[in-house]
Amino acid sequence: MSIPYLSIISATPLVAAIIIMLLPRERVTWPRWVALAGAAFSLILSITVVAAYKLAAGGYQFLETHSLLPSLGIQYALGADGMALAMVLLTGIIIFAGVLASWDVKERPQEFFALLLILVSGVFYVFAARDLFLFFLGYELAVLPMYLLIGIWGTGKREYAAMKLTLYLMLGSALMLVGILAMYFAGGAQSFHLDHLRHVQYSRGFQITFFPILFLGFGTLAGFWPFHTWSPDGHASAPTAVSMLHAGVLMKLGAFGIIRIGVEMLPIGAQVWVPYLALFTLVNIVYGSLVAMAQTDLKYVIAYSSVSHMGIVLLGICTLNPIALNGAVMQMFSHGIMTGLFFALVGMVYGRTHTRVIPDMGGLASRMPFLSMAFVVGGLVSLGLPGFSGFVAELLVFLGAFRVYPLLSAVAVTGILFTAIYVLRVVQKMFFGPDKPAFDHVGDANWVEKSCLAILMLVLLGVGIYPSWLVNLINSSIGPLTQMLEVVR
Amino acid sequence: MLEHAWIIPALPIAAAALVGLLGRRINRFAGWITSAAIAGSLLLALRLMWDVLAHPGVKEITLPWLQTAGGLMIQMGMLIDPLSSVMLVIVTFVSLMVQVYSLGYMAEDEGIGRYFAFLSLFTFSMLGLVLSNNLIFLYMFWELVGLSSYLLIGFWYKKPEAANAAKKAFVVTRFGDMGFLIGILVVGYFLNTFNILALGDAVKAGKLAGGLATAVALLLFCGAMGKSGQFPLHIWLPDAMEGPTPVSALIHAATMVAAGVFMVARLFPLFAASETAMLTVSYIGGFTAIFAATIACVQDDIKRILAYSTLSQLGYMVMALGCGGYTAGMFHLTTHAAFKALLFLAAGSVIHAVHTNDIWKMGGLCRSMGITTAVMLIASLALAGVFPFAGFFSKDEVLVSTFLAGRMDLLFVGLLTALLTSFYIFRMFFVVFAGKPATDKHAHEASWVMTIPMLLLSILAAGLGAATAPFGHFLQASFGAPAMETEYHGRLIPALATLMAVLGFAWAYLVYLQKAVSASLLMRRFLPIYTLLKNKYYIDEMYQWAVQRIMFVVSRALAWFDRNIVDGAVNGVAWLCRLTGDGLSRLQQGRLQTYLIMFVAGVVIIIMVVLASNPTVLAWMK
Amino acid sequence: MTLTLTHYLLASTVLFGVGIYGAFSRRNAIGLLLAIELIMLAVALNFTAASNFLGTAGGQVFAVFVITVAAAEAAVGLALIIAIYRNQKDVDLDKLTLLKW
Amino acid sequence: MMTTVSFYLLSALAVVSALFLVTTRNLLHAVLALAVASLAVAGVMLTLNAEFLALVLILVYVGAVVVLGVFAVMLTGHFKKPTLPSSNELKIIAVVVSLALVTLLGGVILGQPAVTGLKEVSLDTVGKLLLTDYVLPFELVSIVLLAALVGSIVIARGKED
Repeated sequence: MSIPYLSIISATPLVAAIIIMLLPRERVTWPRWVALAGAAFSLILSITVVAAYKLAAGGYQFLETHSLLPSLGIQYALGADGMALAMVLLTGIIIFAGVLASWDVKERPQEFFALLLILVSGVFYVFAARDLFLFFLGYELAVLPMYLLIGIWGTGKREYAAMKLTLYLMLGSALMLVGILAMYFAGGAQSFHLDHLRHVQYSRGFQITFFPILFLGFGTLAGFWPFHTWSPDGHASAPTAVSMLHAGVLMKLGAFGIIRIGVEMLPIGAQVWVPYLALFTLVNIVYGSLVAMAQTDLKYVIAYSSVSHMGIVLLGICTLNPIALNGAVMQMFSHGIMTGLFFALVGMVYGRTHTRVIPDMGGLASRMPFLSMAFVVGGLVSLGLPGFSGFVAELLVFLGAFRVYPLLSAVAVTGILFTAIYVLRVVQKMFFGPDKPAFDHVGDANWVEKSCLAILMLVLLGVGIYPSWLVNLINSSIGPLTQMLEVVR
Repeated sequence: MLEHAWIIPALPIAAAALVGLLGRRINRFAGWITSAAIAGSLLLALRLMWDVLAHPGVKEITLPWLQTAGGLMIQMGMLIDPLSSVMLVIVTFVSLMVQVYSLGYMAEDEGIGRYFAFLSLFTFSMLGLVLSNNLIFLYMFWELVGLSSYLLIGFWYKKPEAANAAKKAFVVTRFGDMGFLIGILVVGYFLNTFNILALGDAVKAGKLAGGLATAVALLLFCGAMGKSGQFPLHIWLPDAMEGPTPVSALIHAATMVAAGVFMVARLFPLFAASETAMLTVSYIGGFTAIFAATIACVQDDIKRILAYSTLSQLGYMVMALGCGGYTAGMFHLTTHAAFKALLFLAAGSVIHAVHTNDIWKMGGLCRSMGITTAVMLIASLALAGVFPFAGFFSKDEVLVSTFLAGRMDLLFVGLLTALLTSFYIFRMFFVVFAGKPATDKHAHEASWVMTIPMLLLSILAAGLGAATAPFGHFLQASFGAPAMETEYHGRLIPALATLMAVLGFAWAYLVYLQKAVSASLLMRRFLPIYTLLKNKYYIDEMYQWAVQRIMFVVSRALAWFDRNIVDGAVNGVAWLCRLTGDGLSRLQQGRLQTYLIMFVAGVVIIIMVVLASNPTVLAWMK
Repeated sequence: MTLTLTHYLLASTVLFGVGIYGAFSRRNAIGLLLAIELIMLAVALNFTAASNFLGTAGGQVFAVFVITVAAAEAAVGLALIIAIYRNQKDVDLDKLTLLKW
Repeated sequence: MMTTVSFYLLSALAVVSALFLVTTRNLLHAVLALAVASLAVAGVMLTLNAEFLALVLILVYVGAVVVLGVFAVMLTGHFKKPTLPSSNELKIIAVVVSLALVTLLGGVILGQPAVTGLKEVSLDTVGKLLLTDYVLPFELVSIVLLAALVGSIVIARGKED
């Protein structure tokens, strides 16, 4: 009897959430310790499964299957391949850092951490699910706590943002559900299991009809232009850890879904549609970075930069080229960590300066050297500096994309330049320049914050310098996928 | 030794990491640690060069780095050949000089630990770039060089000008890098390899020809234009003077700007494959050379004069490369590294003493700063290309290469630039060191940590010329001797170059030392030209305009579009839903009988549907 | 020409329709109530006719129920009208529109 | 023959008085029209040989409902000023919908095979059924009646204080 790693990883946050809700209310510091313990446990197990994954064998490992609703063919089926494991690891890292970043939540910490952990549990289930129903269930579990988290602990126009974000994501999940049910019924309505559905020979017309529906459904979550506007408002209003999780992990859910369900299940539809969709991803990249340039609210800058970076992920997917697909998943990982770092930093800077308006800041580098350094690191990853993970990811995407859409990729490269411009402008305006008397009394990060940031930075650096360990993992699932695409073609 | 070449870049980065991590606690020792590391690198680099000299040829050491499905394979590797071994020595030597010099120059700065960490990072990046055996790693270190320059130029980040200059340097070079990256993508797509040697073979096999070759070469050259400050991407270099002066020395001599020239040299086969590309490269180089030289003639800031001088000399190198003068370009790079580093260090010493950059506020410093004056004179003579200083030989080689390539127009440009070079450097020299002191403040000679590097460099600036012939032969081993360069033994070109140098010197002497010709009179006579030059041909303003009026306007327009049209559509849909809801709720008007009618009408409709689906019921009607 | 069930059913249908019309259109709440009584009346007639033509007593039983419910409804309805009248001083249905959006 | 004629006459009377009921402006007249219609329907029931039901109808409708109606009209004071228009602005729609309903139902009724010949349904059977098969609905109806009784008192009485 092998250890059901994936079940434990996914259920741990849920269990921790329940424990947190059972804690005595007057113990306000207990919830965060329980949350940290849960997150750490998940993280350690995530690292363990990544290490335990047999690269040579490839395919799905750590399989678990139990019947849930036999009459509808719903199973509790978990299993992970290289790509899923990369995402599980990403989630583990982000929630751990996220708990650290929200160490000082004062308002209803019990509910906050519980909801946060429930959300993460849903995310884990999505990444590990081998059953479409479970996948969808996990997805909804991940999206719904978001509403409360933003609505209650958010800032600014939080009700508006929470409503917008939730409705938007519900729209996405409605489209997704249509696609999922169509696949289920076209597959004979026997099973939601992905292995079953993968062997259904969907007709060409079916694939062409439902691929765009699935793509849009998932794409909405991934910030696909023009369905991205929930992201700036949502991220700007969300509390730190939620922004981290949302931009860091939830947006990746969308991209993951496109690959796992869209491309893998409906390869013909994908091949027909991607040339058109690729054009939109170009808009994502260039437009996102140009819009980010004009923002004055720090969180909006980062939110739009996410739109731009997710454009690179989507571009990589839309090539259906093995190199670019590897790059896309790498970018999912890299951007997840990077944007987690960014939002954590924004939260910490905001907690000190009480402003997010970039022109109001300045000269912070001498007041908070560590935070500034971390921000510069984040910025450098964002603009694709070699030595950090973002470069590897973007390089792979562009290398692959160039083979499929040379002109389009050449234009997309300009996005990197614009990214450099806005990142450096932000860094300059926030951290450089003469000291401002308004910030005379702000201090640098404390040890909790430092450890949160340090973890994220080390991951970025580690992947950037020696990307092979991660790329090999991802490649073990992209390789077979693209072989299958070749056969279908 | 060859297998252990990786230690050369590893030492500086290890030192940088150590100093960076330990932070302010070891501020006092930071410079010594990094200097020691780089001294180690220098020794190893010399040893390596010795080995390469003993066994000429090309060695490659590779390690797998990244591999994916779809046949992508990127290796981490070192390419050790004469070219890289020479560059290693140049880079480590100049870096060491700059580091030691900085021990004195930056002694009182509170961020000194950070400074030395960045400096070592810079050296590391450049060493990595030099050693790279493939385009991807070349690009990676290329970007790291850009990052290091960003960090160092913006070292005094509290100065808004410094922060701006750093950003400008990064963005402008990145603009060029974009072309570079696209070039790499094109190369990877068509030749399916990134390995530099393999690329050379592929080009020889004729896999790259015609328009494609031109496109590749020009795209790659974009990167070099950015880093080596070729027109029109030169605008960052003068601004980069906002950084500490030793950093300028490093940037201008051995690291940043040398990267572009090095890259062209490294990828020479790719460039040589296209006649058009070579022509373009040489003309851009020639234009930059004379363009920057004219600007340098009217600047007041000592560092800016040197900065434009660097631009001009880089133009020389690029021009030579474009004319097929591969060794000429590299040799000029080498000598230039020596005398330009010296010029900057000497300038730094001056600035350190008088606390101003304005040459008109200096003057008469030769009395108080003997060593500085001496080394500055040597460096100036070398820059002007006076026999027997190093610059004479290398400049001569450059001019010869244009001649051999049959580009008389470029030869003419080169000679004219030599005249201007001589003029502006002696203008600076006379104004700063000769004449009466402009202020009462008494300037002191710098401490020994600053003078010793200058003296060492001045030996090179004076004597490197002797290495001309062996240097050429040594370098030809890389790429198996480009056939373009044949020997030239004429006397005409050296004579003309010397004449130009002397003319320039005489002009500066007459105007600024003898005051035989009034400088202000000249200025008034040629006021429009003077204004144009003074404002650097308004290039910065044009960029400013383009950025402000085009990019930011587009950006703001898009932001508006996003908020109001795209998001407006979203909110519009929400509004529409609400409106529909409101409209439909009007039906709920509270009047009982309306509901009743609706209800019965519904019943009627249901009955109709039932009947329609069950036609036998109404069959009697027919 | 003998009477058939159809005749009775048609008669009750017409009566029913008139009652429906009344329920739709009377402005006065009392009028509405009376119209509803009319509908009940038609239904009772319907049941009775069916019962007596088909020979099953169940129809008559239901007619009894209908009449009973009609009486109960009249009582409650009219009580409501009086209550409303006391509050609003009016039983015009067009003005009794409190239960809206 | 006698029954046929009386059926036609009575049902015509019922319909006419019903129409009068729904159109008259005077509520008192409307209540009286309900009484007439009830009596007419009771007459029609007599032609069906359903004497018991006819009597119950008269008892309940004319005796109770109509009286209640009169009370209501009196209490709300609508007998003296029949100024209100009898129908609202939905009249036309109301006509259309109710005509459609009648047409459809009539169509269905006409489509069914004609059933002739009255059967004897004795009061005896009805009574037995009420206390055997239908005892539960019967009791429920009595509860409804009780509830209505109590309810209408409570509602109509209003709050004392």
